[in-house]
Amino acid sequence: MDGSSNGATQGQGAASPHAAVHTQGGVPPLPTQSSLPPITRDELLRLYRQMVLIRRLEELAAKAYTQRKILGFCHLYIGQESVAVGAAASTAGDYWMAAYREHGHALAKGTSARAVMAELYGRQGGSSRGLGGSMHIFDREHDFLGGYGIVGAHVPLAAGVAFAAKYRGEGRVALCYFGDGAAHQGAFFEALCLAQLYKVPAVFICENNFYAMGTPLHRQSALADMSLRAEGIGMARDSFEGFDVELVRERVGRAVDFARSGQGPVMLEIVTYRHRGHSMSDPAKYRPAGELEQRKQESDPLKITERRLREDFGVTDADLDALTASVEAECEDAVAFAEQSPVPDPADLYRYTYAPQVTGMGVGAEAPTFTIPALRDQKEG
Amino acid sequence: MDGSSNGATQGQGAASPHAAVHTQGGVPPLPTQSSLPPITRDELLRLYRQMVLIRRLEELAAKAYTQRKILGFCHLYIGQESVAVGAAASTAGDYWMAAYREHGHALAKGTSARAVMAELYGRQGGSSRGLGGSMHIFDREHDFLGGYGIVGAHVPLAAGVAFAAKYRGEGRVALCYFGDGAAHQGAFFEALCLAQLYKVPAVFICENNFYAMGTPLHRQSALADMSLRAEGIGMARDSFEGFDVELVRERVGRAVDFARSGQGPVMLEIVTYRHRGHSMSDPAKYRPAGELEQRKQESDPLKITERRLREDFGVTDADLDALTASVEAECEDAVAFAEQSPVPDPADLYRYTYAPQVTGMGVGAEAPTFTIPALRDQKEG
Amino acid sequence: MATLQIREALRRAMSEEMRRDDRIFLMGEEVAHYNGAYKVSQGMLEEFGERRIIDTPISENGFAGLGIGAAMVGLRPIIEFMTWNFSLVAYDQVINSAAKIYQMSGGQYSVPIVFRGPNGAAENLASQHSTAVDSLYAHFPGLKVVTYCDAHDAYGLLKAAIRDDSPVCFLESELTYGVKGEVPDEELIIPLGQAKVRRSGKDLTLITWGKQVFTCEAAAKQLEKDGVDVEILDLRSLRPLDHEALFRSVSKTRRAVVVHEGHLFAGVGAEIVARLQEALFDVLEAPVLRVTNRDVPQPYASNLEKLVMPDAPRVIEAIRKTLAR
Amino acid sequence: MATLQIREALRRAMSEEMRRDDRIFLMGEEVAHYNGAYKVSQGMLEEFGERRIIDTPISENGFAGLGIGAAMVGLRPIIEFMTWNFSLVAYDQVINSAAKIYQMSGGQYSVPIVFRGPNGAAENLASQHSTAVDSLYAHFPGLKVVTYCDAHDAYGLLKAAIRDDSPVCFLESELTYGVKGEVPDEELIIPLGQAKVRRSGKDLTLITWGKQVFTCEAAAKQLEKDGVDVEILDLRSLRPLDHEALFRSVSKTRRAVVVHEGHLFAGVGAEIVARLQEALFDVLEAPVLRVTNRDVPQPYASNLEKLVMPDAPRVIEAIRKTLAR
Ligand SMILES: Cc1ncc(C[n+]2csc(CCOP(=O)(O)OP(=O)(O)O)c2C)c(N)n1
Ligand SMILES: Cc1ncc(C[n+]2csc(CCOP(=O)(O)OP(=O)(O)O)c2C)c(N)n1
Ligand SMILES: [Mg+2]
Ligand SMILES: [Mg+2]
Repeated sequence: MDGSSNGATQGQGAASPHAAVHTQGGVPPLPTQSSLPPITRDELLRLYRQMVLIRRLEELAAKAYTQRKILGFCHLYIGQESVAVGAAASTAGDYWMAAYREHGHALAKGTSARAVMAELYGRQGGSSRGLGGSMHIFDREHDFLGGYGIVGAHVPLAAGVAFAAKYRGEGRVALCYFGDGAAHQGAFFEALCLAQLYKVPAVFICENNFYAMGTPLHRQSALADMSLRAEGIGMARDSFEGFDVELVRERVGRAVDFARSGQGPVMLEIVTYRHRGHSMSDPAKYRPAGELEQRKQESDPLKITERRLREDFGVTDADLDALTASVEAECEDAVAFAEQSPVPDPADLYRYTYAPQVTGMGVGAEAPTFTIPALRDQKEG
Repeated sequence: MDGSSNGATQGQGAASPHAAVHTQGGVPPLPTQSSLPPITRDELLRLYRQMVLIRRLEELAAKAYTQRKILGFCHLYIGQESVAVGAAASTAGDYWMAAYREHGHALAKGTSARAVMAELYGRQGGSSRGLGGSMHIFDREHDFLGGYGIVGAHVPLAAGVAFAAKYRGEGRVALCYFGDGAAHQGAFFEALCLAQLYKVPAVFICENNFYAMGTPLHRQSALADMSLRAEGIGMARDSFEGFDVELVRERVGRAVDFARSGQGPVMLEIVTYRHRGHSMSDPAKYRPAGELEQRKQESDPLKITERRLREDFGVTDADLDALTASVEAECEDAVAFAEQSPVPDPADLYRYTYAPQVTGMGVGAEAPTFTIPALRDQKEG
Repeated sequence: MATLQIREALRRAMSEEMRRDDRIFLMGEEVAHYNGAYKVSQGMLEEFGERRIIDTPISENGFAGLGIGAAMVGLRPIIEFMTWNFSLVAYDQVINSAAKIYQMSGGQYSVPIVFRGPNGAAENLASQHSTAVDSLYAHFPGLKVVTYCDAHDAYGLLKAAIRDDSPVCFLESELTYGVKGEVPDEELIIPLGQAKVRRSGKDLTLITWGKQVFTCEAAAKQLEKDGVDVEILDLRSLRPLDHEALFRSVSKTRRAVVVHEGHLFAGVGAEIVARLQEALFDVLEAPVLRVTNRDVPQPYASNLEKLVMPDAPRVIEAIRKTLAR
Repeated sequence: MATLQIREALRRAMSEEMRRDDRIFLMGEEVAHYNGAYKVSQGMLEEFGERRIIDTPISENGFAGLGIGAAMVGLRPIIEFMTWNFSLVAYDQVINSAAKIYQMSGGQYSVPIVFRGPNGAAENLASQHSTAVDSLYAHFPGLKVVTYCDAHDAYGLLKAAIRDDSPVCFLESELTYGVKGEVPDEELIIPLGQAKVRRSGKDLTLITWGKQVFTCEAAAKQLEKDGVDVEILDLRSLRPLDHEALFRSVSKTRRAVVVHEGHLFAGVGAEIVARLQEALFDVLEAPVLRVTNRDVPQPYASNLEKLVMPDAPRVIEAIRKTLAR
């Protein structure tokens, strides 16, 4: 009997089948530095402005929600802005996908405040024409491939986008955002296995914000660090706190460099924190006393970057006031746009069920129309 | 910027959320020795006989299959016998579940050769009354909870059985067998996460037999050692070659001891090899030249144990001849029993759709019976 | 008689059964410490403790399967899907494990389990959160599918579902959890498979279930003014189906309209129409029409969503059309 | 005219399309090196290489989703499910992603993807390997569901499915892959949504699809001897449904029986009956009966399995019953 029983045990001699396969265990290392140039004052100001924009627009969304101008579920990104904004710095031309908490991601990727707000209002001017709402913002122009509502289910989609990028040799990367809760879905696991097997250029970003709805991580998982999932799959990984947008920029940059160079996908865990409840209807009473206050004080991405701008880049009160004013104007314009944008045209109800190119006649819309001889020829769309 | 980017990165100071959660990474160690006594001549002979029985009965099943007495899919266990038989040595009173390649597991757990063969024949005397067939052998008397046909889907069921054992404080363990291919299913991943979170007494045994149908492991996985999946979940694990039934007995024994003691589940990878094709209809042409022959020569569980019995326990030709003859008689009896067992009674067609205790009237069996006034009162069952 | 919200009636059903039978446990996302996403299980953690009220990670396929395995060896799990939309990731477990194990084991292992949670559209939740799963589960022999419209039935039917030895899919509604109704103080168990006449009438039978009972009641009330006397049959159980009640009512009224949420195509409404025309071909004075969601994925915008969902005007239109023949 | 096995016709369809369009790839378990579990893709790895013929691990939910994502950005995947039974673990992806993304993105991202593989029961595969998924997918707007009975249609319909910009579920049959039939040498694209009259008759319409066309042909042939003249309408496409053909045929014969595999309850047959009785209420001389699987999970034993499946005697019985009115 062999005495060692913990951890992988060497096969018995050279006949071990494992010897034939490339990755015995352990994961490939990421570069220790990204290809990004050192951050400049202008770039950091721009990133900061994006974060302020996300926060302010969501504050207005929260207000509109309480006025019942925005309906359904509405999940705010406030507190996590540094993640999407930091990641955007190295991925302007890349593909992004996120879950239902995606207002911030869409804005960071370039979707206009108008299109986001109008979508929340369910209007024609919305990024998804008012059909998707808060959870389903899509913006093809900016390669923002949507917010999704089934936890974990978009992770395979992102693997597919990365697969397509590799198939066509585009040199582009697919970034996929999801939560700590999503890292318990089979879809997530299968997607990571497939991505690693096919070595597609994807970066999977688990935004570990401490909670899945009301459930803290230690009551959903035996492990604290979700990036360890990658260990069971052979994927490169990294884990870090993401409250400092500069750090996110650099660390995501390394992962993106790795994926873009063809070495395979990367799993990142970025520790973050949401200041609001899970959705607008969650009072978030499950937090330990003082946790939120402490996080707001110590780990607010806006405060951290504001301090850095002031201390290391000489940004002044006047600079920041101007920035705040311009954000305010942009957000108010977005709300005004949304308010005025028309609701979807009822005549378009059937228009987006099937893509317009069809090879046959349509399916009946509902029973009361099947009569003879006035057979309605129901084409899809 | 922090320079370390590979592997888990410490959170920034004491505020790290990870600090609050118990398992940072790494998995709990298994005991270095099982509670089993050293194996005796009698026990090893008994295990050997079980292996011979499995092989011989399956050879007869293969023959009956080519005669079209057994139909559908039929997956043989030949070559892997040491795994189920070795595991049975420490788990007589425990629960077992397996996939469609489960003839050997059922026999090892105590199901009679008659009940197995009659099930393959689709007869009333079969373990599942002829309703399940080769892929769905169930034997409640021996706590053999079935063979299942959807790859990976029984792994959550096994977690549930272990959950029940813990819920009732039974001190029993649930063993779950599945293949290397199954370790790519979301169901498998979710089941392991849940089992570890709830610390249920389960031992998950991945029988890595080199292939999932025609696909060798290195074309389905970026990792060679499937037990590494446990690393991403925080579960105790072990991996070893399982051709020697004694070694399987000991190493599974350790895992079972660990699980039974309440420390949580264990993931085992046991490397093995199937001598036949995936199912009776697979010629298995995908093997590299010489591989099968080499494996048969070097890693046939029956040969390994026969040699050990002869060399270290003084078992003679005469002993082995007697054993072979008794196995032969048992198998022939099983075939005769199956041949004579009646096919299911058509009157029982609806009997096993719903459990007999019902709280309401039944569902209609099919349309042509709905007439008035002769409304058939269709009870389930 | 107590007046209870539907969520309270459901909670009372579960709690009473759990007090009676230690084998029953409740498992799902947020059911314990959060007291339920829709507060159905409020206070149950406090009463029954973590052993029996169990929070899960977001792994529906995993914990549905876990429940099935536990049921096989004698526990009686109640598995809450936060909504039935999310059961689609667990579809394989419910269909290929829960519905089939009793049969494929030759009757050795029954699966006494209840899957429950809100079904169908709430409001403005868009396409991925608005699926009505009725036909997806009722399609399969081996499963039972049960629903209710009021607190009384919610209570009595859930108790019956928990006591049933076969797997039961119990369909609730997010929008009516807060609706109050009378529930008897004594214990009540309503056998599965019994429809209920909600309103007696002679001109036409509205066949419906779940919260569309209210849509039908609104339509019936409006038509009353015009002297149209509508009967409303609340099926309550889709599988088993109460043919007797169905055929009795339509034999009397000779006209019927089926009203349900979810998609038309091969929905449960289609099954009811097919059975009615078969059994009552010579009795029916007019075709049986259906009022269901319109044939599109659910849109977010309110104006479109209202167009999609069944409502009283559409029900009235279908009734008038049927009566016009 | 070439005489091809159905598997060859399917392969020809895929190969021709792949030669024409580099965006198309084929992905699934055992499709490449093993040449397909049922040899549909035999030789395709050799012609197209590993970039376009891609073996997967056993992760249906994962690779169905991967295909959908690739389709969103312009590839045109063909995803093979080794059988449709296994699609139940990927059900969420097909329903909540493939069927809905075009709509929920406001028409920005279409999902031109084909999911294909054998559907329904083969023989003696027991309950978990015998599911017919027709109604589970046809239920949903956003999907198309297509099937065939012979090599000619397999070829022409699969080509149309591959060219369609919406997700198509393409239902094949394990038992008929080896059945030979004539396929024209020139390219053929059969528009989706067109039923086909397989046999013209005046007494009754048998409405069917897939390999049950053969069951119906056997029944029709037998009844011919008794002077009963049956029309057989092969729907070929369940969604979109060819109402015109359906109503035209039944308007003529005034009697119909629907024959299909899979479960009765809320099956596609129910939908057809519901539509027929609605559109042709005054035309129908008799109720429309259905012949489907009996309402049980599929048993392994041959004698029981034969009882469960539709067959010519049951079809004949239903026809006689219909004609007797
Ligand atoms: C499959 C599925 N199950 C459950 C839900 C309900 N739900 C929506 S969000 C959520 C929590 C997700 O938490 P996490 O992944 O950590 O993301 P976060 O909300 O924190 O950004 C749950 C349970 C869902 N949408 N999909
Ligand atoms: C979900 C699912 N997908 C595909 C199949 C078809 N299938 C049956 S067995 C098998 C290979 C499984 O390989 P492995 O898990 O290694 O077990 P082994 O057969 O080697 O014992 C496949 C693909 C299935 N039964 N279920
Ligand atoms: Mg979270
Ligand atoms: Mg294997």
